[in-house]
Amino acid sequence: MGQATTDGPATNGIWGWLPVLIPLAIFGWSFSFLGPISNGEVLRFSSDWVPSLGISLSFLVDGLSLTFTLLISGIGALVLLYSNTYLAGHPQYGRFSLYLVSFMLAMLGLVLSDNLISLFVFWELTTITSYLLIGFDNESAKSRRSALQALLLTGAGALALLAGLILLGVTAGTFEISVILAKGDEIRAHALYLPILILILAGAFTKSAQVPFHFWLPNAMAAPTPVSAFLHSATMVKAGVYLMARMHPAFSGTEVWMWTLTIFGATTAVFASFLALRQNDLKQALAYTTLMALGTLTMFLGSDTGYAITAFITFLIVHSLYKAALFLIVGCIDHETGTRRADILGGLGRAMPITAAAAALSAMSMAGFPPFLGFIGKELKYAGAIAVTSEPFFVAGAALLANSLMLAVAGVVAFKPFWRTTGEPLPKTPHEAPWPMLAGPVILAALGAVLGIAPGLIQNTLITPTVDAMLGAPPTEAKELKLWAGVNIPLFLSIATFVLGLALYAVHPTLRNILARLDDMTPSFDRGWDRILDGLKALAGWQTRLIQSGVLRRYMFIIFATFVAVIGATLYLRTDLPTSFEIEPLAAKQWAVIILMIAGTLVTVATRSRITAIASLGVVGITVALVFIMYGAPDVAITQLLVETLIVVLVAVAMLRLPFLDRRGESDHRPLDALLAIGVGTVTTITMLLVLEQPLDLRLTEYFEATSWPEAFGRNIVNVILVDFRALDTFGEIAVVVIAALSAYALLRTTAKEAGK
Amino acid sequence: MSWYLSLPIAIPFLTAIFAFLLRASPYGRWISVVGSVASLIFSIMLMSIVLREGVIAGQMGNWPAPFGITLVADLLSAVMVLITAITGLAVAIYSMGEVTKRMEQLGYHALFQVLIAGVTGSFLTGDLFNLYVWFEVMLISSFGLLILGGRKEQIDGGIKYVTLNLISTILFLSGIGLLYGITGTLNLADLSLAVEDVENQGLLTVIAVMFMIAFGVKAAVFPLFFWLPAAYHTPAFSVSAVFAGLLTKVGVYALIRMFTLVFDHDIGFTHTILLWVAGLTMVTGVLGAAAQSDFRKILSFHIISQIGYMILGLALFTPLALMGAVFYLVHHIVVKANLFLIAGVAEKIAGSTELAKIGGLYKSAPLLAILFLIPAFSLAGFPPLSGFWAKYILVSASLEVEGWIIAGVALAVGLLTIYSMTKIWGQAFWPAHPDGIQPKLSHLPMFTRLCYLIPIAGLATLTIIIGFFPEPFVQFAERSAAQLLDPTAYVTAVLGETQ
Amino acid sequence: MNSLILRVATRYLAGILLIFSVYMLLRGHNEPGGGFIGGLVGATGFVLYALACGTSMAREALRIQPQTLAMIGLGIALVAGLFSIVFSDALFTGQWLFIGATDDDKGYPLSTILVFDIGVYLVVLGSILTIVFAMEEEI
Amino acid sequence: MEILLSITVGILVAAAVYLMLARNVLRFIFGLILISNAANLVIFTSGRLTLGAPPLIADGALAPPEGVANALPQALVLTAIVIGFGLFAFALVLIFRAYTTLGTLYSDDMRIAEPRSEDAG
Repeated sequence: MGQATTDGPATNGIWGWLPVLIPLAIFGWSFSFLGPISNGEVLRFSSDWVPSLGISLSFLVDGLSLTFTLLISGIGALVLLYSNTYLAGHPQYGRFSLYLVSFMLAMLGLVLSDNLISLFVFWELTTITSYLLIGFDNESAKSRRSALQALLLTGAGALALLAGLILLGVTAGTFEISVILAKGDEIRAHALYLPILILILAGAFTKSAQVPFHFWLPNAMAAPTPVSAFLHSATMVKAGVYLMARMHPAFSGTEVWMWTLTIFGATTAVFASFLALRQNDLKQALAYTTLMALGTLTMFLGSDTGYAITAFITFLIVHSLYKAALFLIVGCIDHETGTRRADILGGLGRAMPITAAAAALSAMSMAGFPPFLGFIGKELKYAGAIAVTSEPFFVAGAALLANSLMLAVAGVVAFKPFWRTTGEPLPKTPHEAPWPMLAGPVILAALGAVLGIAPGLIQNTLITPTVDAMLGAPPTEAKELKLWAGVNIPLFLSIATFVLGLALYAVHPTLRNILARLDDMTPSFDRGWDRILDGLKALAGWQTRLIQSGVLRRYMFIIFATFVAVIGATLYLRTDLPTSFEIEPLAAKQWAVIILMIAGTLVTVATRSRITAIASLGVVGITVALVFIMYGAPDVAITQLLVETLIVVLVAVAMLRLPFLDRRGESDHRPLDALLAIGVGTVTTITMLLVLEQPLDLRLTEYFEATSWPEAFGRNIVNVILVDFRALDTFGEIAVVVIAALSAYALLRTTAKEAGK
Repeated sequence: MSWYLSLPIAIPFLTAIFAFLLRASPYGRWISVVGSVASLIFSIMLMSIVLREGVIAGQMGNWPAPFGITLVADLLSAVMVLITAITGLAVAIYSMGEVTKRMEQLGYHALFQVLIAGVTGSFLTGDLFNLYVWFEVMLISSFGLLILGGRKEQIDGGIKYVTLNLISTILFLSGIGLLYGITGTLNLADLSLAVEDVENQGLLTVIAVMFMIAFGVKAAVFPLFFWLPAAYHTPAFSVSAVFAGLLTKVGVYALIRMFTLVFDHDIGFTHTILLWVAGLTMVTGVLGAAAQSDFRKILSFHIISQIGYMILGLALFTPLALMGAVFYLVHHIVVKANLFLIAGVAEKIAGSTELAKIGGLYKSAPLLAILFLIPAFSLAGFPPLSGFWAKYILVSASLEVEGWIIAGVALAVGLLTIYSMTKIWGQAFWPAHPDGIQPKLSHLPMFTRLCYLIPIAGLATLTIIIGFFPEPFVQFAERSAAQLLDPTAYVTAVLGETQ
Repeated sequence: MNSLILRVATRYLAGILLIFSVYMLLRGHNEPGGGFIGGLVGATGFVLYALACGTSMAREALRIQPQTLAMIGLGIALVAGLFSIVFSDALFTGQWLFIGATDDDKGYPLSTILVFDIGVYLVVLGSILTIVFAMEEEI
Repeated sequence: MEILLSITVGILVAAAVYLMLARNVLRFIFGLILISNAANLVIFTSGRLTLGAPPLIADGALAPPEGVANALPQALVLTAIVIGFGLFAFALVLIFRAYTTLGTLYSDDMRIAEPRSEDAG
């Protein structure tokens, strides 16, 4: 999966440390905001970007965005530190760290944006960078497929999101988020509320991998492990959650918001928990628990009670900490043992004691044991679930089930590989990973414990400001984080969770097999995705073969048919067709010319002899020249005659090498083409007749007649127009002639060797 | 004043003449480059004048409008001329690396420069028949460039290209005749006034639709685009780059010009047709791209799809929409020409444009990979690159007039665009080369490499600049759209205050 | 076409056509004719000559590659148009010089317009010969 | 005469379109010649017809006599004829070249640029 071997002293050199410094600096810098934020301030920074479109680069630091910023930069620093060793000596480490840092910056931009469109810009930047990261192992087809899947699925959501954001901006009259959030009532009452909501949620759900858009996330495991750790804990998938949280003040409180989020969230949480238990690959199992967490978070966002929102933000922090830690630990295991298979791993506790300890701490937080932050999170979850006014049992039930399953998975991932006594032979002899790889898991796991014991550390700095940011303050609706909240319903639910979870863990090998069989029977979203893509390709291929058939005649037919249809329809709809034909008496010579012209035309069409065709074309050309002569255009007539002569000469010369008009036994009888041809002719004639009914304004010609001699010193007005009044036309025209000659010459002088290629 | 209008046309001609007379010497190519630089300088001057003074007009031969031929530059014309000069210079440099001695002797540089002159002339002319002439100049030199090299597929593609374009030309010519027959004038500004006096307004609509079809073929809209995918993948890469960047845009430009300045009498009818055309063009084009498996063929179909967006801007006919169309035009020329140039480099070092036959470019030619990603992501509409703003404005414009369906189509097509661009990335860049070779840029001689990479990097930089600092471009597009929607300034500049 | 008589006859005919073409060119501004027609007539002369005596002979008689001739013609036309820059007039503004002009008679006019028409003449002549010669050599 | 010419133009156009739709591209060339003539007649007729009287100014006169033919369309047609000739010459040579390289004049068989069995996937 992209990691280099640790054989030899391969390092990334001094530059390998550089990427770590960037998030570290940001992390340190964000601490400076903690003071103002905990005092209830909200900071805004704004600069114009595209003022004509109402788009600014404005940033908002409140509890919500600061929490995300700290998580992103903090975990980012640890992940980059980890990667530097994990990918030590990898030839493309430079690219990797570039992408990862860019990804992190995009994510930071996203959570800090105070403008809908700049938020979207950063949103898409995370899409692009995650595409490059997931496909980092680019020579593997699986990686490429996963990267594309993530890109297209989140890309599709992003396009819906864009439409939603534009509509929201138009509705609210501004793109500034903080202004929009203050107009919540107005927006909820607007006729476009529902479409806006659906479009924005489409973006959020695809990004945060809610069922049925979840399948890209486990596939995204194709990325190197540090990327997964980052993607799953604090970034990418949390972007969707962030968006919903950010928009919460503007959208929440309606039935549709509540139900949509609750149902999608609950379904995702339960569904994903089962799938998590079904996995054998440690990384995959973790991936599904991420889905579970996302589902839970979404579910809480459906509500607008203080409990639910406090639970939301607490669980968000809990999850980010343990998820990043566990992914990094799995990376260590993989790195040191060469496998990630749950069924063969075991007994690592002795060889990797520090890793084991970190794993245990994280798993306990994940499973929700006291005194970890996870426990508080879980208690709050239950409290929040009960506080969901409309359907507390549904939400609480879903949470209970999900949490129990989570506990079981925590056991599988973080307990079993280390403490199961009978491990099977491993590809590599395990030993402890180097310190940069251990730093992340240890720090994150320890944080889970420290914050559990002393939740006050984040209560006023992060939790309360976030809840205030989402629910409005004062008075604050944030609930206090407490390890011991007394004997209450959440406590009973917690106990039930432990019991159920331990039971599930005990039977998980059996359960895994059953679930695997169930899973195989149910239609797979992933395969459905392939089918959609195949269908799209088939549609595209079919359409293209139909339209772009490669047959010239069909192209021309369509163009002429379009002409007849569109012009015909316009004539019919927009004009009164000419009714009377008054053909004034004509002299015999006029009739003769016309009849000769028509005869020549018909012969050209009918003949199968090349010579006859040339001759009859000549006749047409000459009769056209005669028309010009008759109606006072000697220059045109002379030119027409000379050009006609040259055409005949050229065609005749070419004919010496060209074959006959028709192949043996074939005739040129095409009734449908004839019908179309007559249609084109008819439409042309009708349009001309209509034009000729109109009066003609002759002022241009009158001007030329009046000035030709006095000002342009020429008595042949046509020539004066050509070389003086409209000399630019003539210049362009001779350019056409020169280039035509050059092009024809080039065509003829291409040697046979060149042409044969 | 009129010299600023004439020189962007005259200089490419002069360049062509000298480059042709010196075609056998090694200086021919440098003349082409120097000429392109000169064109660029004068285009910039033209642009600065137009920015400062508004619409300017020049009467060729000092004959007053509407009698003589007028050259006019409003913001749209000026920016099109400028972007043509930029593309021209980029491709002229690129050509030095690509074009063979033999092609030079057959007059490549002359054909190329005349093409640029034709394109520029089309943008600057204020006279309908003169527009026809420039179209022909452009068309015939594109014929020549298309077949230069004489490979079988060029000849075959050439047949389709030539025949279908000739039909459009004849239609255009007849349309001019008929329009003259009811208005008695050829000057565009004069026409914009004269159409109001036409008794039979319905007939005017008929002629408008005729122009729509003629320009529609040139612009490659549904269902008239066949010539484009049939031919654009066949000639030299320099040639297909300049075609892709400029030729269809002249058709779009002509549509925009005619359907804002002259044919705005029956918007309910004509622009509804355009809206349908826009939607269908977007969809069929992008599906065509999704069905291809060749670098250049994918890009070719994309042109069609993107043309749909520009037509959409025209069809919606609101300030925001036209602004989007203008922005899209400019962005697309830069991006699309660049992608074709990149396809050329990929072919030179990896051996083919068929995606199944190449690979490994990401690993062994990372610079090229980055240079590809910039225009590719821009084309796909990823922010903050130029294509995002173009798409953003048009989607906003659609939503603004509650065109839900067309906005949805525009967005969905955006997704399919992403899909087909990643197809190139996922087949030519990411996987290893099927023959196990490592396509490296360093395999090219130094001079050739520079000739290839300088224009590509330059155009990519432009894409980034438009993307990151869109404000001046957006403002420009906004002013340009305002000029298009209210042609008073245009008409006054041409005909004077008395009108 | 090996007939000697025909060859000699064509040679004269071609010569006459060439002279006639120049006449058509020069009178064009006042009577039917002009650069196009002149060029076409001149080209016809050379084409006849080529048909009778072979393309190589015709090429020799022309002395200069026809496509170069055409390009020079284009150059002359362009210069005639650009000449007005000297008088800071617009492109293609006719500049006239009347030799021996009196109050009643304009004298003999020399103008950039005529130069332009000569350019047209050369373009038409050169271009047509380019195609015809190349075509005949191909057969 | 205008009406009669309009009808004749219609016939020319119909014939040209029929020829252009033929399998043999040589017929396209014939159609091109016909339709170019038709287009020229459209412009010429649109400028209205005046019997006799070419737009020439007699020696000594300042302007042509009343009722001469409309000069502008004539100039346009002249330009169009020459341009049309250039395009025609190129098209003819192209078709000639197509025959010598591709070995056919039947457009259905010209499938090098867009191969028949093109992989649509």
